[in-house]
Amino acid sequence: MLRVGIVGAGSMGAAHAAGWSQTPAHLVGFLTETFDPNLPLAQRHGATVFRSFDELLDAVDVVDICTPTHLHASMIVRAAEKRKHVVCEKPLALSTQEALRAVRACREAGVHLLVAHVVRYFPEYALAKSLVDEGAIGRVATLRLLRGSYRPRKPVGNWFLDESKSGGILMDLMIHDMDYARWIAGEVATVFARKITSVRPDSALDYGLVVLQHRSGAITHLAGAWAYPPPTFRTQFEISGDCGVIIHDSQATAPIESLILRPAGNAVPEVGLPSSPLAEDPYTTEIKAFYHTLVEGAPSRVTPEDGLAAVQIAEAAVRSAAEGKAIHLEPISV
Amino acid sequence: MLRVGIVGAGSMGAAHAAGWSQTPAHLVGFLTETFDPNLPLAQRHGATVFRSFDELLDAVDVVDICTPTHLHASMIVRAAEKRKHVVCEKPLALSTQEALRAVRACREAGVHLLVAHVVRYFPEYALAKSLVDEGAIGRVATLRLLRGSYRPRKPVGNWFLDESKSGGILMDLMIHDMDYARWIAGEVATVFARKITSVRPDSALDYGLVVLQHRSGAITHLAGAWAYPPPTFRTQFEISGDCGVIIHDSQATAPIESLILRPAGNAVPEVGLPSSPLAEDPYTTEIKAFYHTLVEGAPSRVTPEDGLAAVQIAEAAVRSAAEGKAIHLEPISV
Amino acid sequence: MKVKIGILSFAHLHAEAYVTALRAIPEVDLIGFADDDAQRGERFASQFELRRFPSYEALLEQKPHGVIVCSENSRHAPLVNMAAQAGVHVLCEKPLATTVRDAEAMVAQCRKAGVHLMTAFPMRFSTPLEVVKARLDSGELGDVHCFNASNQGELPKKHREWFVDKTLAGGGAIMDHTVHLVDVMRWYLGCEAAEVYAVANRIFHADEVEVETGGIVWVTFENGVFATIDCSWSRPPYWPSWGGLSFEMVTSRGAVLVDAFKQNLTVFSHTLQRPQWAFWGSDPNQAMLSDFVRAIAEDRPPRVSGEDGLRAVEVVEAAYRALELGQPVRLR
Amino acid sequence: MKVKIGILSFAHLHAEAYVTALRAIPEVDLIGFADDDAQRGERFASQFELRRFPSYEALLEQKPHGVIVCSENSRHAPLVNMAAQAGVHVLCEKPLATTVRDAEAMVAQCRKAGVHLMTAFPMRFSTPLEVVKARLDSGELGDVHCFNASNQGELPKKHREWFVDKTLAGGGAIMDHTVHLVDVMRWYLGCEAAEVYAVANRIFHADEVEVETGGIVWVTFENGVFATIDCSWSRPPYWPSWGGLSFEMVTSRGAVLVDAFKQNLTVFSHTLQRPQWAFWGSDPNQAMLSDFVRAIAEDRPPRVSGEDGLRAVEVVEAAYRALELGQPVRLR
Repeated sequence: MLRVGIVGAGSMGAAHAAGWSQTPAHLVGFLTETFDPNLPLAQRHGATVFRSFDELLDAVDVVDICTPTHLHASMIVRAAEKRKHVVCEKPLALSTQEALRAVRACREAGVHLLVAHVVRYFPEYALAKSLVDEGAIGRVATLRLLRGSYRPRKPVGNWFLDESKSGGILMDLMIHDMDYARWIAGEVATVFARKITSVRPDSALDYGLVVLQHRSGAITHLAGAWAYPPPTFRTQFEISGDCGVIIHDSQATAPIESLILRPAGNAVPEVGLPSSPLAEDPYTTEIKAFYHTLVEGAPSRVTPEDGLAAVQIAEAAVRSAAEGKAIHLEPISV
Repeated sequence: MLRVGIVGAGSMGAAHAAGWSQTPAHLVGFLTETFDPNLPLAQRHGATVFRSFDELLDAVDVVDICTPTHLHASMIVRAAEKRKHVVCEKPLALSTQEALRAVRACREAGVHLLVAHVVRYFPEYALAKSLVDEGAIGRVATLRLLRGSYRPRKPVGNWFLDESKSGGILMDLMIHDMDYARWIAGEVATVFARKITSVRPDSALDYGLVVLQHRSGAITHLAGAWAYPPPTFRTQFEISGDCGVIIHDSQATAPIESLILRPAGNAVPEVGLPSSPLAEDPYTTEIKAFYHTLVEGAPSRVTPEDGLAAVQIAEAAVRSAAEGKAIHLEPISV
Repeated sequence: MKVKIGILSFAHLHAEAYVTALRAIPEVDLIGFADDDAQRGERFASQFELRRFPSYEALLEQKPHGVIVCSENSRHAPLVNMAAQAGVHVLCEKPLATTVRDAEAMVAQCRKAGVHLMTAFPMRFSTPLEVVKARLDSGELGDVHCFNASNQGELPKKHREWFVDKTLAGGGAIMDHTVHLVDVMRWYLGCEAAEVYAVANRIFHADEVEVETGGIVWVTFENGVFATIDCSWSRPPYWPSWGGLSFEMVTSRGAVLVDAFKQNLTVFSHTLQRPQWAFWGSDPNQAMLSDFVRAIAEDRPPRVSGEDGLRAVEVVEAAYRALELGQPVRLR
Repeated sequence: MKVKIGILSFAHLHAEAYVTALRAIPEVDLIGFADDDAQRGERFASQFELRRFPSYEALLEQKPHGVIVCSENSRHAPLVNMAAQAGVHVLCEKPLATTVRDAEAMVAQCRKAGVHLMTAFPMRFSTPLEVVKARLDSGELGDVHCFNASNQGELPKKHREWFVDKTLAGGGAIMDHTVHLVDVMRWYLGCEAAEVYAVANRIFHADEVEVETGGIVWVTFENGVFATIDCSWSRPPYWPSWGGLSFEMVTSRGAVLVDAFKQNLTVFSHTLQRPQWAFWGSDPNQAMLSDFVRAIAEDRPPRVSGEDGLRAVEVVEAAYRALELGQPVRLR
C-alpha cells in the first residue's frame, strides 16, 4: 500500500489530505513548522505527526509538499535523494533555476514529480481544454483569464504577503492561469506584466495584469486580484479562436444564489477558494489522478516540465513588473 | 401655464415632483398629512405648502395624488367635482368599486385621469412591448414576471403593512406587473393567487405568486417579493411566444457592479426602487408624457380603464389568496 | 461482486445516457437490453455494441440483479410488474406511471415480490440541490414558506415522437415536467401535497401536437407551503440547451435561488452559429445509477422509492382534474 | 434659434445613427449632407430623404453652424480643415486622425479659425460611465490604481469595406478600438498617458484582412495608473451584438465593473434562430450630439475637444511603434 506523508497543514495540506483519503493510499502522517502532537488535521485522518522532514521521508513512499513556496525546491531535492516520489503544491519553486534543480533531482532519482496545478482538474477548465482540442473554436487567437479574490490571511506569519516566500500575486495566484494558458495555447515567447504593489508598495490590496505572447501567435491576457471584499472568489475565462468562442464566468454560472437575510456569521476562509458545488472536489480529482500515476504509471496531466515552465513564465512576469520591460523567454533544456 | 399640486411627499411625491420640474408646468405646491410649512421637498422645488385639499385644488389645474392607496378614490372624486385633472399613483384604488367610482367621476367631469403605472415607461419594459407588438416572438403563450425587494419601511405609520390601506403585496407591489401582463397579453379571464401572509399572518416577510389566464389563452405567472435583504431590488421577465422569447433580468444586465470594500454607509431607501442608470428617470419620462396628454390631448399610454382593470385583477388576487379559489373576472362596463 | 444490470426498452432517450453512465461504474456488469421495437433495438445494439435480447422475458431469464425500465410512460407498468415477478430490482424512468392506479399497482407488486422499486428522480442526486437540502436541514435557511419553480424545456418530440402522444406519454407538458419538482419539494419539506391547481394552454407548437404545451401547476403542501411549477415546453429549438430546472425557495429568512443546470460553459462555434451551453457540473444521472447499483450490492433500499414516484403521479393526475374543474383539487 | 447642421460623408456607418439622433433634437435644422462617393450618396439621400449637396464645398457654402465629419479615418483631416476654413464648428468621428501629425494640424487649424473641434467620443455621454465618474469624483471609490478594459467587437468589414483597409482606416483593431477607452481613462484620471506597449496578431479572419485583428494595448499614465485595453475583433458574426465596451477599475478600496452596453433584453426569435441583445439603455450618441448642438447654441466649448481626440491618437501611434520595437514606448 502506498504510504503518503504531507508537509504543511494549511488549507492546501487539508485539501490534499481529503483527496488522499479518497484513494487506497495510506496517509501516514504530517509535518508542520512547529511540532504539535495533537494537530487536529492529523487526528481527523488518524495520522501521526512527525518531528522532522527526514523522519517523515523514511516512513513514506510519497511526500506531498504543501509548504510555503520558498521551501519547495530544497525539500523536493532532499526527497529525491531519499528516492521518494513527490507531489508538490504550485508553484514548483520561486525561480526557474530552483525549479530546474528540483526537476533534475527527481529525474535523476527516477521518482515522480507531480506539481499540483489543480486548475487543470477543475471540470470547467478541463472541459474547455477538451473543446479546444476537439477543434470546437478553431485556432486560438486570444485567451482572457481572470482569477480574483481577497488578500490571503494567516493567523500568524502571513507568508503570502512576503514576496520572498510566495512570489506575490503574480507568482502565487496568477501562476494558475499562466499554466492553463500554456496548456491551451502552447509555449510562451514574451511576457509583459504590471501589478499595483510594484507601483504602490504600501497598497493594502493587489491586482496584476499580464500579457503573454505564445509561440503559436496567440495572445493571453491574465488578470489576478487580491482586491475584492471577502469572501468573494471569482474566475472567468474567454477563449477566442478563429472559429468560435468559449466563455466561463463563475459568478454567472453559480447554481446557488443566497438572498438570505443576516446570514449566520460564516467565518471567512484564510484564502479565497473556488466553491461551485461538485460531487467531487477538484483537489480530490487531482490527488486521485496522481495516485493512478504513482501506482500504475498512468501519464500525468501535469508533467514536471509543465511545473517548470509555469515558474519560468511567472518569474518573467515578476521581472517585467519590476523592470517595466517585455521579457523574452528562452526554451529551457531540462 | 399648467399649474400642478402634489398630495403626499413620500418617495412617489418626490419622484413625481422631479418629473414635473422637467416640464414647462408650474409645480405650485404640496399637501401632506401633517402640515409642515418648512417641508423640505416644497423648499427644494420653490413650492408652497397647502393646509387643505380644497385649498390645493383651488390653486391648480392638475392634482397629482401620491397618498396611501385607500385615500385615492375619494380624492379623485373630489378633484373631479372641482373640474381638476388628476394624476394618481397606482393602484388607482383598493377595490374595483372604488376605482370605478373614480373613473366615472372623471369621465363625467370631463377631466383627465392618468394612472401612474410607471412600469410602462421603463425602457426595458417599453422595448419588450414594442418587440411583441412588432411580432418578434409571434403569439404570446406564457409570460413570467418577477419583482422583488424588501418590505417597505416608513419612519412612522407604515401604511404599506396595513392591508386595509395598501392592499398588501398583491395590490401594492404586484399590480405593476399585473398591468404590464395585461398590456402585453390582453384581458384577463381568471386569477389564482397565494401569498405567505395569508398562510402565516405573522410573517416578517412576504412573497406572492399569482397566475393569470388571459382571454387570448396566454398564461401569466407573477412573483412578487418583499423578502430580500435591503437594498436588493430586482426585476425579471420572460415573454415566450410561439416564435421566440424575450428575456430581461435586472441583475444580469446591471451595467455597474461594485466590489468596493466596506462601502460608505449608504442609507437604505424606505422603499426598494429600481435603479439601472438612465439619462432620464422613468418617473420623469412618465410625467413628461402625462404633461403632453394634459396640454396637447396626446393619447396616454395608460387609460383610466387600464388603471381600473389592474385594480380588478389585483382585487381578484387578494380574494383568491384569501379564499383559496380561482376567481373568474367579468368584463366591467364603465 | 458484480451487479448484473439490464435495460428494458430504449423508448426513453435517457436509456442512451444510462448506458454510458453504467459503463463508468466498475461494479456493474451491463448484460444487455431488450426492446419491443425491433428497428430501434437494432440501432442501439449497434450504436452501443450492446447485447440485445430477443424479448424482455429472455433478458429477465438471465437473472439480472436489476433492470432499468425506459419504455414509454404508459408502458412502464407491465415491464415493472414483469421484472418484479422475476424477482429483479427495478429503476423506472419518470413519471412512474401515467395513472395513480398503475403506479399504486407497481408499488404493491414490487413490495409483494420483495424487490426495490426506484423512481428515476435524478434531481435528488444533483449536487447543488443536495447542498441546499443540507443547508435547509441545518436550520441555516429558516423555514420554507413557498417555491417559485420552473422546469421548462424544448418540445421533446424532436427526440422521440411518443413524448407528445397522449396515449403513450399520458399527457403533455404537465405530465412531462411536473414530477421532478414535486419530488424535490417533498424531499425538502418531508411533507405531502394536499391540494393541486393547474392552468394550461396549447400555443407553443399548436400546429404540431395535440397535448398541452404550456402550463403552471400549483401545489399546496400539508404544512401550508405553496408552490408553482412552470412545466411549459416553452424553449425554442435554438435555445442554448434542452431546458432547465430551477426554483426560488422563499423561507422565513429570505430566499435562495437554485438552478440545477447552471454550471455551463457558453460555446459559440462557427459550426452552429449560435451559443450552446456545455454542462460541466456533476452528472446527477451518474450518481443516481450508482445509488441504484450500490443499493443492490449493499442490500438496502435506494435513496428514492416507488412511493416517491407514486406521490408525484398523484399530483399530476390531480393537476389534470383541476384543469377540467377550473378549481383546486384536494388530495388528502 | 435653429442650429443648422450638415454631415460630411457617409463613409462611417455612424452617420446613419446620427441622422436619426439629430432629427430627434428639436433645435436642429439638418440641412443635408455631401459625399464624394456618388453611389453611397444617392443611397443614403433616398434612404433618409435627406438633401444631398453636390460637393462638400456646396454644403459649406450654406453656412451651417456645425458639420459632422464621417469620412474614412485618413480623410478626416482635409474635411475638418475645410470646415474650419469655412468658419464652421466640427464634430469629427473617432479616431480623430490616423497620425499624430494630422491630428495636431486639425486641432491647430480649428483653434486658428476659432471654431470648436469636438471628437466623437460618445462614451463620455454613457450614463453608466457618467455615474461611475461621479462616484469617483465624490471620493466614494478611493484612488484608481489600474484598469482592465476591453472594447472587443466583430470584424467591422461587414459594415464598410474600408474599415479593414490600412490606408483608409490607418490600421486594424488597434486603430479601431483603442481610442474610446484611452479617452475614458484620461477623463476619469485627469491625467495623460506616459507609456504605451502593445501586442497584436492576425488569427481572426486571417484569410480576409491584412491588418491586425487581435491585440492588447497597455497604457501607463503619468500618475502610475496602468491599464490594458483589449481591442480585438474577436466577436464572431453570430455574437448577440456588435461587441461591447467594459472595464474593471481597481482602486484603493476594491473594484468596480462597468459595462457600457449591458442594459439589454435578450431576444430569441424564430427569424434569426439565435439570441440577440436589444439595448434599452440611454443612447450615448444622442447625448453627444445634443452637447455638440447646445455648445453651438450656447457658444461654449463642447464637453469633448479636438485635443482629447489628439491625445488618443498619440497612444495609438505609440502602440504601433511599440509593436515594432517589442518594448514600451514613452510618450512624455
